[in-house]
Amino acid sequence: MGIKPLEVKLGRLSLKTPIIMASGIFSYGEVNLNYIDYKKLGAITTKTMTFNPKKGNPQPRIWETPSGMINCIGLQNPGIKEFIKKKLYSINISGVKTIVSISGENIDEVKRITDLLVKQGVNAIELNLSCPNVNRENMMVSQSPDDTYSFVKAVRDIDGDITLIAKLSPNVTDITETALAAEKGGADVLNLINTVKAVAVDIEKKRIIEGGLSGPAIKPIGLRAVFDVYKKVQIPIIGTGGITTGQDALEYILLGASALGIGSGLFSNPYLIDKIYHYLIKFLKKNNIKKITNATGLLNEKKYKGAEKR
Amino acid sequence: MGIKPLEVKLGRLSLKTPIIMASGIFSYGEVNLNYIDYKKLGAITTKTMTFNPKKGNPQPRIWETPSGMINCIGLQNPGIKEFIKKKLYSINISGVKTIVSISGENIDEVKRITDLLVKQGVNAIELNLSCPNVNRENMMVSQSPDDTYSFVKAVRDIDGDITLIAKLSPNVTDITETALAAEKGGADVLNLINTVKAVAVDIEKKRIIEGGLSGPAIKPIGLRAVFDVYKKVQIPIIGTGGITTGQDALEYILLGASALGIGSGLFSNPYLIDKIYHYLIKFLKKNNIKKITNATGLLNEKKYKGAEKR
Amino acid sequence: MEAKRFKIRRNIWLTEKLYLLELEGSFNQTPIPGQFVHIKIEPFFLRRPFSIAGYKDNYLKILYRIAGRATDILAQKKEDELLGLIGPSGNGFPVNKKWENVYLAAGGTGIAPLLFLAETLKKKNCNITFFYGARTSDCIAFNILPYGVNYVFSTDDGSYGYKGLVGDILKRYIMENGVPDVIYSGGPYEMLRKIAEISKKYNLSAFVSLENRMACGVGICYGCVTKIKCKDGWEYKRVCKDGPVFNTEEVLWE
Amino acid sequence: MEAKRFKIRRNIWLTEKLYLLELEGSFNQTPIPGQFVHIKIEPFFLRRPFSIAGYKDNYLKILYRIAGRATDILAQKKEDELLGLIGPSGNGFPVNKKWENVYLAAGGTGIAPLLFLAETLKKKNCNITFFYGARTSDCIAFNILPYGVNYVFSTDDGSYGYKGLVGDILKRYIMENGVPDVIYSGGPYEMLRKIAEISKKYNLSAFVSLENRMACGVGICYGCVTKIKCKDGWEYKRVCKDGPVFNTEEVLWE
Ligand SMILES: Cc1cc2nc3c(=O)[nH]c(=O)nc-3n(C[C@H](O)[C@H](O)[C@H](O)COP(=O)(O)OP(=O)(O)OC[C@H]3O[C@@H](n4cnc5c(N)ncnc54)[C@H](O)[C@@H]3O)c2cc1C
Ligand SMILES: Cc1cc2nc3c(=O)[nH]c(=O)nc-3n(C[C@H](O)[C@H](O)[C@H](O)COP(=O)(O)OP(=O)(O)OC[C@H]3O[C@@H](n4cnc5c(N)ncnc54)[C@H](O)[C@@H]3O)c2cc1C
Ligand SMILES: Cc1cc2nc3c(=O)[nH]c(=O)nc-3n(C[C@H](O)[C@H](O)[C@H](O)COP(=O)(O)O)c2cc1C
Ligand SMILES: Cc1cc2nc3c(=O)[nH]c(=O)nc-3n(C[C@H](O)[C@H](O)[C@H](O)COP(=O)(O)O)c2cc1C
Ligand code: FES
Ligand code: FES
Repeated sequence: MGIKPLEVKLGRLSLKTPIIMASGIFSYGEVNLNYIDYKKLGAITTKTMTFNPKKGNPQPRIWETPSGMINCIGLQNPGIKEFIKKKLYSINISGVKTIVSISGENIDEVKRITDLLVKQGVNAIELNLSCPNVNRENMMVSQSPDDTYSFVKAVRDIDGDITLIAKLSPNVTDITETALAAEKGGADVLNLINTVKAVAVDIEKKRIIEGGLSGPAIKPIGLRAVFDVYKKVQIPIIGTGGITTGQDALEYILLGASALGIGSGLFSNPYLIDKIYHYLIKFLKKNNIKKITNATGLLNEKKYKGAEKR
Repeated sequence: MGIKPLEVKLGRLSLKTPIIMASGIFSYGEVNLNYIDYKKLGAITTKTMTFNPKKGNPQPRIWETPSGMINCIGLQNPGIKEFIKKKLYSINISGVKTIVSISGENIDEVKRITDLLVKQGVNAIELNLSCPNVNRENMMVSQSPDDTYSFVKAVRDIDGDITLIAKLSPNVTDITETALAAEKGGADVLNLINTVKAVAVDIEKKRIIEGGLSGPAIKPIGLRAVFDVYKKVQIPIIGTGGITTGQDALEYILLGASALGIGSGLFSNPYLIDKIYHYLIKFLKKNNIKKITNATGLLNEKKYKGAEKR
Repeated sequence: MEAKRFKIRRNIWLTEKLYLLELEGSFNQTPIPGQFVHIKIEPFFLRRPFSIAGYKDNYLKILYRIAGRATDILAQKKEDELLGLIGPSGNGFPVNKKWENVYLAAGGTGIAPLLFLAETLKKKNCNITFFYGARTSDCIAFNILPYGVNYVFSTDDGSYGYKGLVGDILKRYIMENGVPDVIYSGGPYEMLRKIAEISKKYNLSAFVSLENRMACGVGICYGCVTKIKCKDGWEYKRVCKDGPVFNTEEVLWE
Repeated sequence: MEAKRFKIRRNIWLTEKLYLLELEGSFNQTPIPGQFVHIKIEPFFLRRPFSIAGYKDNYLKILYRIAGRATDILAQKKEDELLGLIGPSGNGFPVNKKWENVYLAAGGTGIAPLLFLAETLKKKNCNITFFYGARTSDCIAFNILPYGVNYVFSTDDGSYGYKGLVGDILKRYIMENGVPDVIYSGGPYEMLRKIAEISKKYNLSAFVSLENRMACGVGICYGCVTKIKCKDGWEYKRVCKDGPVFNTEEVLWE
């Protein structure tokens, strides 16, 4: 068959392209959007599931900010059992892998969810350790290296074969610490970054919107996380945060990402998947690079041909 | 004389308006820009000074990002002695207070700088505990509550009368911890936030720009810092980060800022000081509020008349 | 759901802050009244939703008010410029052959989807009474109102038609003229709530078009939800996908 | 330094990616050749610096190339639109009554400040030889070149004038025709470095206009610095304030 230039492996998961729908921005893949070319998509991450159903937060859940947006959806979801009954088997897009995103307030909850999913034959789980909207008073799991380690390890211990992705918050003093903890706990893949904690003010209605910042505004923050973590870990990284063009995607790859999480950029540009796909193909051709995996980290490792010294 | 509606007090420093030029974006106030109406400006913060001269970083030092910019000036400055000889006394704009921003790699350095400045009669010092560009390998002082405390205390111990401002980095797991440490160390005022650590990629020249993110993109991050810290501390806060309109300024105030740091927004809009000044005056009139100090924290404390419940 | 570029044919000022945007282009799936399009207005990150106010082959009509930053920029757009649209989105107003006597109740730009609906209902020879409320007479764009319809105007200040709120006028009208088979409504939340109360009181079918801030506009982000009654109380449903049109009975009014 | 709005009088395509922007407006302080303006081009956060290519009462000329995103948008601007300018900024080219025989050496858009300079020097009756290098003949905008000047054209591909780099052509010209009193130059860094080498070799006065990414553009942020020799080696000086024109001798070429 020859080389498939955009194919990537994340743990035991083979994706035909490195382009992944990030969690929370594509529901469960059940909405049919005929402007999306699924042939160019590697995987869909589901909205984060919790054990019990969650109603989510009141309005407003969305606030636009300069080159970005704040969301405080509050993990609205039907709970894992309803998800398995009604949603899991309807996610069935030919050639597109499904990653089930899960989250729990304690290790027990996360274990129970994993148990149920593993029994259903789910083979890729993303552990959302960083949702900033729920339990506002408490810290997020991925704000502590110890908690990060224990949560990841708990899931890993249940099943050694699933591809386990740990998704981390950027709201930490040093993200390489939580990244190393997740790796040590047995994560196969890291996803960097989740939204950045933020507040907006609705001057007109005199209210405050607390939530997570996403979009182009946070790209420099996501890039930095990948840049720093790539130097320290051995496992692959999904780069997420502010990707709205093919060039953004390439920037993440050159700094160390093996795959790309497409988040709110999809709302802005419905053809984003195509755009990234063609940009990456063109980049490989132009630079005579055989596979996108060969481009990962090129700039970080200063191995990029023609890279300027400083 | 009647009430001066925009007058604020920061420690022992009285400012005729809450509008302050943030450190690093106005040099030492020596460049004469005749489009700036100094009557509307409360204070100028100097570029951060170190003990020894610093050449600063190589090019590129500036990179535009979506609704923002990354800078890596690298604290270029002539050193404190040259500063005192050549610059300090040239900063002399009628009615505009001067805040001298200083930074040091260790407590000793910071003490020696403070000593020299106090001898010159300087009465307001901003301790930049958060510059992300120098000593890249190490942590920033304000990434550790303990260090934050010791640095602030060292300066405070030299002189109890100067107005001491501690400027903190947002690159922490919990900024209320460093804020409380600074308050405990004796800071009279907090300045939130400095730039957010970030990386950009110059695809064309195949190089990486590491530096600090500023501009509208980080406003939701700065607002959140003020929102969180205001609940915990007793001392006034200078809100800094992404202010480019009068409304931005008001948002900071309503969440808890007593004064406003104008940073890179000035590059974008030369009339920003005027704009903020008039917006705030109009806001006070319209809402029948006597003094801007009465507006500080209104939304945070849910005391704002007509504020929507959620 | 399609994502396409439409070309601006006309973008004209009507009255006060109200504009009419006429676009050239078409969707494969013919839109129905009550559906909306999600428009990209540079440089804003998020799209902006607007009801379809009229649709024919290669022609789409939007009625909009300058409400803030993006609509302000939209008003400056010129002929021949291209706009990226996602649509037709949402469910649209349900219609029923049996409903012959129809009341439409519009407040402000909430009139937009009802203009499209009126055209459709006229073809079905419905008997339409159109309640249209605005702030003042200056805010009413007379030239966009369809012919062959019975109008009941009202303004907040009484400068045109009745003085008062649409809901109150409608209620009085019902008391004097009897109930319709159905009420369709679009406008401010408070007005729609009033319509819900009236429909409940008279046991009428009534449908309202809700508005909420949106991110995706196609049902995948759960940003635009509103409280809808269900067997165990209420749940958050998506305005963009499960709506924007809801039966007034379903909505948990707040 | 002033901050003002100028109105676009004309914004026309010249050749290849080159445009001429003519603005209506004036500064209180009359700009001198070599100075630049810092232009706000929405929606970009940072302004963009452009050399003043000509200035008369109520008239300011910019010559620009579509180099990226902001200049791309600038090229779409229409007559009567307003642009926010900060300027006139920087130091400008030093001139000296004694310098009569003058060489101007331009590469690409580096010609912009030299066009303004040529006008000034012509008034002083200097003897001007204008070296102008471009990629191909298609990139040369003949209609903006001043009269009464001796031209030496060159292109990378030899499609017009000499084939080769401006620096090499200039060097050969000096060998054949002798040295001038001064060289003024604007263009790519590598070209300016060559000019510096030539001026050193022949012990000539030479001034170059440097370019760097800018944030403030008025000397307050230290973002645009370049290495300038000083007594204890070198120091970073601001292109926007201490420059953009530097004596080739001062610059520490990298
Ligand atoms: C399904 C739907 C259909 C709509 N149809 C029309 C229409 O036909 N004509 C029309 O003029 N407007 C319509 N709107 C409202 C329109 O989307 C907003 O006026 C517009 O998004 C404002 O954008 P802005 O940037 O100009 O305002 P902003 O600066 O963002 O905000 C200004 C004001 O608009 C309100 N607003 C912002 N976004 C929304 C939103 N998504 N929904 C409701 N209010 C919002 C804000 O609360 C604020 O009061 C519709 C909204 C929805 C959800
Ligand atoms: C003092 C000075 C005078 C200038 N005069 C002119 C002029 O008269 N005519 C003209 O066409 N251009 C001039 N330039 C260059 C002009 O500023 C850039 O081409 C412009 O900023 C590019 O903006 P962009 O968004 O289109 O490109 P971007 O998308 O930002 O970048 C495209 C390319 O432009 C380069 N670039 C970006 N910013 C600058 C900058 N500040 N300086 C130099 N290169 C930059 C980038 O490295 C990249 O190669 C001048 C620059 C300076 C510093
Ligand atoms: C509306 C919305 C909902 C989200 N929900 C989730 C979620 O349920 N779980 C999760 O791990 N991340 C969630 N995210 C975060 C995204 O997956 C992504 O990490 C983040 O938005 C940054 O990427 P972006 O800048 O491309 O949007 C959500 C983001 C948005 C905008
Ligand atoms: C070019 C530049 C230089 C800066 N230099 C300093 C500095 O020397 N010391 C400091 O404390 N902050 C410095 N800052 C940070 C600003 O003072 C401010 O905290 C930050 O830019 C956020 O505000 P803004 O978004 O309004 O720019 C600098 C910022 C910029 C853009
Ligand atoms: S806006 Fe995304 S679900 Fe409605
Ligand atoms: S651009 Fe700020 S000093 Fe030159």
